[in-house]
Amino acid sequence: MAELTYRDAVAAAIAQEMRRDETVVFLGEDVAWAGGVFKTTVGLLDEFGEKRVRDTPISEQAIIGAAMGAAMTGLRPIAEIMFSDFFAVCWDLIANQIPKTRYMTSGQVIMPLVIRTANGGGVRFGAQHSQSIENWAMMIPGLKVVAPSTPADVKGLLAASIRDDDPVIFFEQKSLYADKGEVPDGEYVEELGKAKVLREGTDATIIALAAMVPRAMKAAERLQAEDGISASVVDVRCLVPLDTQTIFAEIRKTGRAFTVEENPRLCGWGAEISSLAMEECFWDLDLPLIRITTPHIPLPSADALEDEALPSVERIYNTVREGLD
Amino acid sequence: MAELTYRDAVAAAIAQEMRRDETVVFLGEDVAWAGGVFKTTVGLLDEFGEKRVRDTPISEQAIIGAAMGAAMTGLRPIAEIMFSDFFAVCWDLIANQIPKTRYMTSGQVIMPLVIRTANGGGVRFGAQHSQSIENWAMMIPGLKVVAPSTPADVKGLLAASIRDDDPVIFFEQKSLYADKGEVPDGEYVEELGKAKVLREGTDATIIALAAMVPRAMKAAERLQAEDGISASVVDVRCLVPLDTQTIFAEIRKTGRAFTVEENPRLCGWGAEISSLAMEECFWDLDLPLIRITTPHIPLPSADALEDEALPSVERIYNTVREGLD
Amino acid sequence: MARKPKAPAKSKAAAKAPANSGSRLNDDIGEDKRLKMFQLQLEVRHLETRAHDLFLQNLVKGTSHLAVGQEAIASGFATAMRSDDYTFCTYRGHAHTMVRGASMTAVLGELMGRECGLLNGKGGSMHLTSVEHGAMGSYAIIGAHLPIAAGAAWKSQYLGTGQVSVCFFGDGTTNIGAFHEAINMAAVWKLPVVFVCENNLYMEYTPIGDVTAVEHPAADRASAYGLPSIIVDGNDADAVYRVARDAIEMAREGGGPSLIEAKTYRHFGHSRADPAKYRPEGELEEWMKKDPIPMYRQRLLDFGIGENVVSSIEEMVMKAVDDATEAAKASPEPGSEYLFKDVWADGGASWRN
Amino acid sequence: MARKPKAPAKSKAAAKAPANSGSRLNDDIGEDKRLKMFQLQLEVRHLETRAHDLFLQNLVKGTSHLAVGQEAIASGFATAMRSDDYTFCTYRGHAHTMVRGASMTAVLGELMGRECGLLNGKGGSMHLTSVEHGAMGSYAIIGAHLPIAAGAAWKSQYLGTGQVSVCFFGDGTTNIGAFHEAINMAAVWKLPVVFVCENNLYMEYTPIGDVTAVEHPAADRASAYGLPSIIVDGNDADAVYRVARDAIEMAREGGGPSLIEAKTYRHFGHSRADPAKYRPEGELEEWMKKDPIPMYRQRLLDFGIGENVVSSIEEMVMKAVDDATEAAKASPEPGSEYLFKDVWADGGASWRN
Ligand SMILES: Cc1ncc(C[n+]2csc(CCOP(=O)(O)OP(=O)(O)O)c2C)c(N)n1
Ligand SMILES: Cc1ncc(C[n+]2csc(CCOP(=O)(O)OP(=O)(O)O)c2C)c(N)n1
Ligand SMILES: [Mg+2]
Ligand SMILES: [Mg+2]
Repeated sequence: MAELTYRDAVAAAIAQEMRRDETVVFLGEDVAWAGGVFKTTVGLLDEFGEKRVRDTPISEQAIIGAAMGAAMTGLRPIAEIMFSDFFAVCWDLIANQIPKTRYMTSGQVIMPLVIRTANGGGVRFGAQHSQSIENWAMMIPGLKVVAPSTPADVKGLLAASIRDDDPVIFFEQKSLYADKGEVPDGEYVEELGKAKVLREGTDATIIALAAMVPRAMKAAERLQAEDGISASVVDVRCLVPLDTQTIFAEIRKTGRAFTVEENPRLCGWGAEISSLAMEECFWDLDLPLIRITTPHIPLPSADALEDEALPSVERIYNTVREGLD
Repeated sequence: MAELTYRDAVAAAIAQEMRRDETVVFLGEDVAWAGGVFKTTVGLLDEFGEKRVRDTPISEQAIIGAAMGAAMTGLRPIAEIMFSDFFAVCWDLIANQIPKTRYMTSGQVIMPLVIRTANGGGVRFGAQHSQSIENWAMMIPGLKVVAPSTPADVKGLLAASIRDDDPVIFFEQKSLYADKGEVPDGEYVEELGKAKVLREGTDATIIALAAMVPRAMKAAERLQAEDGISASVVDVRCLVPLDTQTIFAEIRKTGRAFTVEENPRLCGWGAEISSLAMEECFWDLDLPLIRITTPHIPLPSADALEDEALPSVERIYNTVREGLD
Repeated sequence: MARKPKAPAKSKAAAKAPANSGSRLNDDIGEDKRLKMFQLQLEVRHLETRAHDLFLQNLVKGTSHLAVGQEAIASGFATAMRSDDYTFCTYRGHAHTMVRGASMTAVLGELMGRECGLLNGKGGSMHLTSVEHGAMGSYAIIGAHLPIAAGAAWKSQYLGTGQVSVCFFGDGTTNIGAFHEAINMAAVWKLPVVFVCENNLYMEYTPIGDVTAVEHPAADRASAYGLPSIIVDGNDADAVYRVARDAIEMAREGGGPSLIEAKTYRHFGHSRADPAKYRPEGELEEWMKKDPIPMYRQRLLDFGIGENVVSSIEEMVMKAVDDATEAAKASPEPGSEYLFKDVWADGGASWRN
Repeated sequence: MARKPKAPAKSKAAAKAPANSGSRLNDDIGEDKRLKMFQLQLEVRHLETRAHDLFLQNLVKGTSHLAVGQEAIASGFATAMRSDDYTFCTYRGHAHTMVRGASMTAVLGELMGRECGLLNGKGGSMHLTSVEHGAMGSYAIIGAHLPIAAGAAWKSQYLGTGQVSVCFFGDGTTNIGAFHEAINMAAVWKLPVVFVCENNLYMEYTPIGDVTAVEHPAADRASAYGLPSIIVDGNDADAVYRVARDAIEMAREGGGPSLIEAKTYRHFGHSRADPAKYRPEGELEEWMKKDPIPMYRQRLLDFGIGENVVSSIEEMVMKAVDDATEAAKASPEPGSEYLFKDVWADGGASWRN
């Protein structure tokens, strides 16, 4: 085990997969010579050369189109979209072309590609560089959606995403880039579609994703310490495929569930989990499932305002405590 | 009252508003000389001239950008995006620019514009011309979202959308274009943000939108006729602002609720309503709210397959009947 | 209207034609390729016309976009392509898919939503694809396939397979952003891709000149990507073939992309719903005089090919279209088992466990 | 480095200069405008440098993109614009917002996330906007504001207000789709909009030449929209002013859009996080010799303006920046009441009843 940052785990996973499979290629803006604007891909150009690690123009449609065309014809491209907000400038490729082509052609092609992107807020970048858009991807049939919360998961799930024969949207939460954690040495690959129970509890179940996971953990510790409330915490990790088994099992154990979403409220992934829990766990629920989300507003940039908008440890703690009252 | 098609009600509303307000202008592909590919805007060029009714290149970003720039500086543009699927090629303007600019500038601008589009399936156009994407718009803070089910609502709600000082995404369900209905003569304006109870019932509440509304009505009639089940039907009409008061009141009356969505399941508007009902009507629910949706797949084009994918009268009828068992 | 082949202007390969060819047929194109191009053009013409008839009989559902009048482009390019080259085209793609080798039955079956369809009825008229023939898809949202074609070319470049991607699109498509992004990146990366604008004068119902800042929507933009301006008579299969051959050869040899504008005209409206009333009087008639098929037929005769050879091809094609029609009509609708198939690579559609 | 004003090549307005001007200051630009441009350039330089210092003190949060080195462009254009003309710019927009009249306190306050900020801290460094001064916004996603600027120009054209939109963007932006769509439509509609590419040689950290198929990313594309190719020395405020004046005048008179490429260089890295190590050795030094501000200062002296006039402007600007810094520091953080304000035109944020 080595300690790596969330940021460094990205390059580690890509390097691991590029070493074992020559068809893995990587493209994006400022990813090669500069090592990425978040320094997530430092060293890849040196190791794999300009043929496999390519800088592109500011042409997101060309980037994603290139990834799609290459994937359909035999490569396994990884494309970086610098900020997830920029999915909006290549959304046709992501939402209309990549996920539908296999189905529309009755299975004539596979589409093994990964789109990596820096997602989420908390770094004072304002409303157009801070969105948490996992739900944009989740709502599109044909996309797999991954959002890790730890360096180990970055490595294991990114490797799994690269090996997957379907298109995977891989959200790196930018507020986590500096986080450190133990990452298994050597070849390390996790499985897509498995949630993880990070903390077992008996009174409440907190379901979180990405940057909301460490916050949920802190809130759970505080609930235990200050109120004797025992909360389990589930890290969803993959929105598609969704591990409803693990999530439902944890909901059923406590009968009191909370989701913590960084996205603005309407049609967030928590809504989907809530509606699924409604349909399939209704009789096991002692209380309604409560959603904790960023309010349905664009994200402001000033520290004070941004901190107030995003779900905080404090807000999670208070909501669970009051919810159980 | 005159009988108009859903299609003709579009031009009627635009003409009504262009007559009373010179700042209303209209642009899109093939909308002027050709009267729109769905013939929704026939006659507008003749009445209002080329200065106000403008054909554009196939440049959706330029179309929506033009609407935004004009709206910020004093006009009230209506832009047509031919098929809602094409929102994906101008999604940055729709999701990142138009809805956030007022908030980001702390209220320095208003953004009075309408984006009209033909939405939904049922006409064998395949996966890239048939999507129901109301949830794409609903999930973006700062957009109002309207989706009428009748010719009268098309006229009244489109007029209201044009008069509204906020950006409104106006979904015309293309499978309804040929539908006829009574439309009030003379100036007619409805209010945004009001759901409509189309049918009062005591046993179940069916909540539907756009093309799913007539199907829900037929299913309700069949439930009454064949099973003596009395179902109320709520036409949501506006997703933002959402008339939770009316919706919740109807849910509470029966304690058994069903949503009918044309969109693929994950993160559809029904999920949001389900999660809201969970949080706010939990103790009034006798049964879990059940969602009826298109399965989470791209839409196939062959008649037989498309019909099977979209929620049908049959499926709504069966789901409600079995749900109440 | 040119009845005789023009001198192959600026065509490298022209120099390769036998120095003292006895017959004009022994030029840089030759008899076999000419007969092939004639047959392909006829196949497209009759298949498209049949699709139109079937629509009138309500057997073709949804929409469909016919390439009648534009046959020379698909046929000229297909004849110049290597069998493992890639075609990317638009909703107006029946022609481009079939000329690469997809069966007529599968094409008509798809338009009719039958199980025998190329896509088992799941894609429809606008998405014809036949990967086994290198027809990598018909794309229905304007512009998307230009960067995708560049991506396939990137694959070929990376693996050194020598395959070339050929990407067809309309005049209206030159005004969308993806056009600009794809061609710039293809030029910078020197990708083996040939971009072909089929300029049929109209976007949907709007004349291209009304919405475009330059006269030649593709050719006048080539210099923005450091590429030469190339215009070809899109109704002359020989001319198309020569331009195609040269561009493909250059791409295959590492010379990078080309942008070609082929001038043509569609005889029908934009799609099945369109009676094309917006066309100025006489325009269609003028273009009917330049109909690629009678022109090419006459050229074959002028070159000394027997009327019997020509008409036997015509009969064969008609019969093939008739047979395909019957076969497609006989095919059942796809069963529900297709509905939840092939969202994912594992063959299924499940988004949860 | 030009120490003296070049002859205003191809400048219509040059002809309007008094025939026998005693002093060179009485040319088509004149003393007042030159002093204004000098002052504006200084204001930008010192405000940006201050922003950099405040970032080092951790008082500026998030990101920020400085225009140090590029001051002549913002200043030359602002001086040529009418007060009701519109500016649209990018995240690198402090300069463009301030030269239109926004207060330094409001700019610095916004960077520091204070209530006194132009946007009350809600937008941040990348979104400076001052509608009352015609600064219609800084846009942070590449390309978006080109069509938006065209839209504002459409408004001016429709209502006949004579207002012109000026839209600034970088070299890297010329490769994104929105660039292509906006300029084509503006040209077809003959909109009163001036598109200005500030070519500072780099997109973010990648040299523009590595990712662009032509040498001059904007100028070499002008012909794709039927527009003339215009290149100007972006470090010479006088040259910029002249080109700006002519393009704006033409737009105002109904002559349609222009596309101008201004060659320049940014002295700092792309954004606060960037030490700009990717620049070849000596490149910065070469460009420092062409620093627009010392060059312009010398020109004023050469033209006979007194050293005392020049240095009093310098002192005034420094004091203004110091005062603004203090005022911004003294401003509180925005209170929670701002959080749920102004999503909608009614002032609120409610999405339900
Ligand atoms: C992004 C997008 N906008 C609009 C359309 C609707 N549309 C379909 S075909 C077409 C015209 C295309 O014209 P052109 O590129 O000249 O091709 P042609 O149909 O003439 O072959 C339009 C506007 C679309 N499919 N995608
Ligand atoms: C669509 C999009 N892609 C990428 C980015 C990230 N990005 C911000 S600035 C920039 C470079 C822009 O270069 P240029 O247009 O030359 O402007 P400059 O920063 O040099 O002024 C990039 C790639 C973005 N903001 N938007
Ligand atoms: Mg065309
Ligand atoms: Mg630059």
